[in-house]
Amino acid sequence: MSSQLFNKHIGRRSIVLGGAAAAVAPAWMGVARAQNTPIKIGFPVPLTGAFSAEAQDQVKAAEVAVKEFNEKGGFNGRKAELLVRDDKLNPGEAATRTLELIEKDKVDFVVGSLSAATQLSINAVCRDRKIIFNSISQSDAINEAKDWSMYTFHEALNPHLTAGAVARYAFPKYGKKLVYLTADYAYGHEMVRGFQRAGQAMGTQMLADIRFPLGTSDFSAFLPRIQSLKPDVLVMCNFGRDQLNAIKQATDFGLKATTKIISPVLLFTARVAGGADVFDGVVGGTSYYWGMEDKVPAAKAFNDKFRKAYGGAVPSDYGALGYAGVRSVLQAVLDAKSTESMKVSIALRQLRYNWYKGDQFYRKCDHQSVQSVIIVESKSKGMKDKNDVFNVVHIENADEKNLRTCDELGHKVST
Amino acid sequence: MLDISPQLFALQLMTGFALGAVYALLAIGLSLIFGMLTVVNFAHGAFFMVGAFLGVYSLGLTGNFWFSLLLVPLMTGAIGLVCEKFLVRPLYGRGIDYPLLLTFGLSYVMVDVVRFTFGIEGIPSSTPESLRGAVFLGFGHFPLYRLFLILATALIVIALWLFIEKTRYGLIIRAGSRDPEICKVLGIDISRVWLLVFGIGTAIAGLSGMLASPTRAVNPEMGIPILAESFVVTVVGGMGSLPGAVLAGLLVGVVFAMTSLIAPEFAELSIFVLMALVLLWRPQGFFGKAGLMS
Amino acid sequence: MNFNVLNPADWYVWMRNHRMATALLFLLIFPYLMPYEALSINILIFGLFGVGFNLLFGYTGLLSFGHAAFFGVGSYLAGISVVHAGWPWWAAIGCGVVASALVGLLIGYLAIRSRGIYFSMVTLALAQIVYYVFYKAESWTGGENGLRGVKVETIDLLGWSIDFMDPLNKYYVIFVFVALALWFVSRVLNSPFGAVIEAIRENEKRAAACGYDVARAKLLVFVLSAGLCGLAGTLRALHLSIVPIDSLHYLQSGQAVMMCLLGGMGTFFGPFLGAAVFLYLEDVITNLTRYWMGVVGIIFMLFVLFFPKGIWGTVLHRCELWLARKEGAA
Amino acid sequence: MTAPVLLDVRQIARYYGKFRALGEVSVSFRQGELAAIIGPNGAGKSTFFNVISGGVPASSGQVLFKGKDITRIAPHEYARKGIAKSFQITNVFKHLSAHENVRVALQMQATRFQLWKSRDDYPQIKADADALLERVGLASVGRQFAGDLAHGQQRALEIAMALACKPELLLMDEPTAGMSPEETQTMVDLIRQLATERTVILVEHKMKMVMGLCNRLIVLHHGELLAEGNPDEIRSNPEVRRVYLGQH
Repeated sequence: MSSQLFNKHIGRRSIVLGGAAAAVAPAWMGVARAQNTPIKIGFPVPLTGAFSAEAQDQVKAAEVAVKEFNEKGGFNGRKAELLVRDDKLNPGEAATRTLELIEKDKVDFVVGSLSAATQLSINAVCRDRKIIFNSISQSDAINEAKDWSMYTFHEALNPHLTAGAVARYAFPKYGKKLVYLTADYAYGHEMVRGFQRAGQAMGTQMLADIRFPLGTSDFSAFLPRIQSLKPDVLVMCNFGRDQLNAIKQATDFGLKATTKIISPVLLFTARVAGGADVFDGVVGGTSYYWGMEDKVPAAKAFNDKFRKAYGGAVPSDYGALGYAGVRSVLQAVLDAKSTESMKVSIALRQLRYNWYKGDQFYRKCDHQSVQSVIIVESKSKGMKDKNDVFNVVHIENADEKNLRTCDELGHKVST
Repeated sequence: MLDISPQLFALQLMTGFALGAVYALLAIGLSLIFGMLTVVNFAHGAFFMVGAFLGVYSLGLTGNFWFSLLLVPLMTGAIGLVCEKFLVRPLYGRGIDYPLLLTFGLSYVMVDVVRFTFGIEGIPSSTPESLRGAVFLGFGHFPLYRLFLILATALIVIALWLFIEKTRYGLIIRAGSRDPEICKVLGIDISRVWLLVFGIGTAIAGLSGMLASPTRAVNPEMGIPILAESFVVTVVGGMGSLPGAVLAGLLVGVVFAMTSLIAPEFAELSIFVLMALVLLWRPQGFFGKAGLMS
Repeated sequence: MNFNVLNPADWYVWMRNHRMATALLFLLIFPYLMPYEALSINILIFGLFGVGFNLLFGYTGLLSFGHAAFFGVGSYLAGISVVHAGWPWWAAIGCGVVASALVGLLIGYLAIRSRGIYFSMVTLALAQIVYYVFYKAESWTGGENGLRGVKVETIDLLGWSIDFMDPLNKYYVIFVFVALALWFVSRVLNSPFGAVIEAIRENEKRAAACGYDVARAKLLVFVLSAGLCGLAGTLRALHLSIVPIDSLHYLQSGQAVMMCLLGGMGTFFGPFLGAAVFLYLEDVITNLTRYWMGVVGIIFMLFVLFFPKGIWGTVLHRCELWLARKEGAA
Repeated sequence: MTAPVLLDVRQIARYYGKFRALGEVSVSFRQGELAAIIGPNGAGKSTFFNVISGGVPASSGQVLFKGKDITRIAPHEYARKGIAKSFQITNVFKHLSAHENVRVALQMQATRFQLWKSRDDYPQIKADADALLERVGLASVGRQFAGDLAHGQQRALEIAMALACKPELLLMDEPTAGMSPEETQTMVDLIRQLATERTVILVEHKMKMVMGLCNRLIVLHHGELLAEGNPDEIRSNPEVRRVYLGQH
């Protein structure tokens, strides 16, 4: 509760500041603004709606990156400032909010988004106005040529990468007869594709790909069939609450006795909300889990900053993305010695960084951040505290070959 | 394409009933309130959600499922009474639009109150020990709790039926009209009946939320999708008809389950198609009175 | 009539008799009253959505829960004509409006025969079917991800070229379409047919006894209303340069109902006021607290309880009483 | 003397499930008649009225208007054919002004789906509306909402609306129901005067009133035709006497 209020207060402060800055600096004195005004980063995330927990963490961590940058003196005197907006998980709202950020608040960059749809709508708005957008939402579409632009960057993992990594770890271990339980939308399909690619190499056998409508709250109707198919592995190609419901009900139907449940993306927050026994034994991928700090020094450093700022709380996976997304852009500003979009874009393309999870870089052709994938298994016993929910069972290191090729994404020049 | 063994079919049917049970309960509440007060209660889903939260919470405190099962409907019912008395009552005689708008606003408030008190990410819910595991039904294993869900619904429906058939309040509810004449004849203060009906409706909504909580994620938004679905059920059954609500509830549950088997991605659409077909064939639903609110 | 500049009553009477002029004047200065253009444009668009819906709901007395279908179809068809067919903006708008009117004809034809809440639910069900059709047609609509790249950078007409990327220009371009639509609605309401639909709202049986084919009249209004909502949709596609699948969702229909009731159903300008209040409050409150839903909800309830005729309806009512009193005094 | 038949009702029957509300009634009305359907409660008067005015469909039999079959035509067709009715329960457009009520009814003659012109482009209709209001004695309240008028006034307004259809045949269901004696008297005068220009058929149970008003009476009993004829014949008809005395 307290931490909630606290970060709410942060969100509010930055917003008020943003409003004030915009109020004192109307458009017609744009020239005068350049030197002394702060570097504004628009941050549209779903503060309300199904993923508000994740979104709050994104804001908290992003604030850490901003504070860090400002304490180091900013960019020749110019401090950074985060303008948080609530996209309500609604693409229309997201587009409107992004327009507000660009047209009224005159932000220099946009970082944020959580769902695939909002990510793409924010990207569309930014692209048309030549504003850099660093997406921290997990989806493949934004990397594809028809949505991509010089100003589009993708900090988060994409399902192809996570699904592939989980497949490479899990299939040899738990068996080759698979059933997919897939949320029937692009993101779900992308995850299936990821698994199938990696799986076919190992000769897995797909018994069924059951596609359910997004936002289904009761999966019981899909489960008897899955039971009757007797798969070795049930692959949950779904996300957040859909996933929580699906796993919960699969557990009720006693599926775990015969079948291993895996999922490409296992959310820290969903696990906390769902409880230990529901997720017990589920294996999945994630871009970040705070518990990897004993293996990865960068993670330790990031966790400590976060703990210091928020009274011992640990960052979630999406939180970490918020941090990295903002920090990359600010670093690029320093490298480019400018806030001008094209210059910063070029600097980002050159960037080699290790903010929180090991070495990363943006692939030239599609600006996808090439990074490691962490495989975790949810535990129900021997937990030190409420945040100790996963065991890190494997880390697949960053490797460009795990991504879809530039040509496949439709990028002609793969330099 | 895919072969469906009789066992699988039977299991699917059972899951359908379990789903339908929850729909039926919600629809009964909606139908009661509508039939009696011609109020389209947009906050019904919110009461369902509040019921679920209170259920999990009191279960956590008392550790006694059965006690909570008794407590929760009383609490949500009480909330319902307050809402009727101070919010809905002033709007009687203003047509359906205003209660509709008001309850819509009310649902917003309830959702945020829950967000504020229980947090936004929702709370873990689990099946009570005594009802865990699966039972063998001759054709396959079925979760004990969902079996219990079906039975509980049956009991609630019977209890309600008795209340409506055997009490003088029930008589008025059966008359199902806001015609004060009948009540004068019976010497009953109609406003008290409306209060009661709204209370019962919301109590049942809360109860169904509590009953559903172990089977699904408990979060502040859980009432939104189920509201649309239970409206479908209510209308298919015929607004203001309790048998209709029960029948349609089970039907929708089964249709959903069967579509999930044959064409999963259309499961959600199927119930809307069902509604469209039913209404085009019979514009007032199964047992509805024609021309309501026209 | 002799107009006394110092007499507020004269002002009021003038406004009442020239509702179009009043509305347009207000909308002309509107963007300068709002925090940012994108919001004013949204209000413009949803206001039009509300006006189109109000024609059916407020004036004919038919409560449809399926109007998102027309709003969304308008958006998508406009978007698709730009993205996939590469048509110019004006063709896109035309395509969107025609398409939504046709869908309106189909849904209306099926729905008219049911009444009251059942009418609402039939429209809802059919609209949901439309939603799924567009949801599944991923290669055309982008499915859940929505349709992207509805890029219109300049509005070219008769040698003129307006920079559509500039927010203020965008507002006034869209304003022109909204103004035309409002003018059309105003004429319809003033026409004999306008009287017929109000008669139907008041008493269907009587209207039929007077010799009016109620079903056909209803269907005609339904199609008009659908077309107007479709226009709103097309404008939104051009405004946001994307089409979210949510624009077909029943919650979008719900929003139209709420805006109408909030502003005052059956009043010419009510829906606009409703849209303005709804969206402005949401926008402002969202920036102040994470619990914006609760605050908006409370405000809603207060309006329902204390502004029975909706904001605009109540204002008009008060003014009429005040005027009557003045005249009585005079 | 014998004017042509205007409305010819042939063996119409109406059943509600098993219950026979109206059975095989045949009766014809000639142009210029002022006729009344009478009978004790439950005699089938209202059913008869509803069947001939399109309120409920006949189970069997047919209704001819000027030789054309109108048994199954749509509700709105009646007005267009020249048959107008006033309902038993008052039926006006409550939230429209009295003037607007009549105007809407009148406008039917001139235009049905005119979206583009303004209402003010039809000055004739406006004038006619005022005239009709004048005629039914509502000229003074033309600007008021129909819903705010007194009961009697609303009935009068309804008649004005019925007249607006320029009907050859005017059907009235208990035109004086629930009226004060004074209101009743004015209504009777109005009806008598209307009947000079067109055929009028009314359903009534107030014997005295119709005896003085109508030149032809049709008596229904248990859904069947008991007797018909001019007031004197009916008065002297033993059957009718028995039924009505049986009532009291």
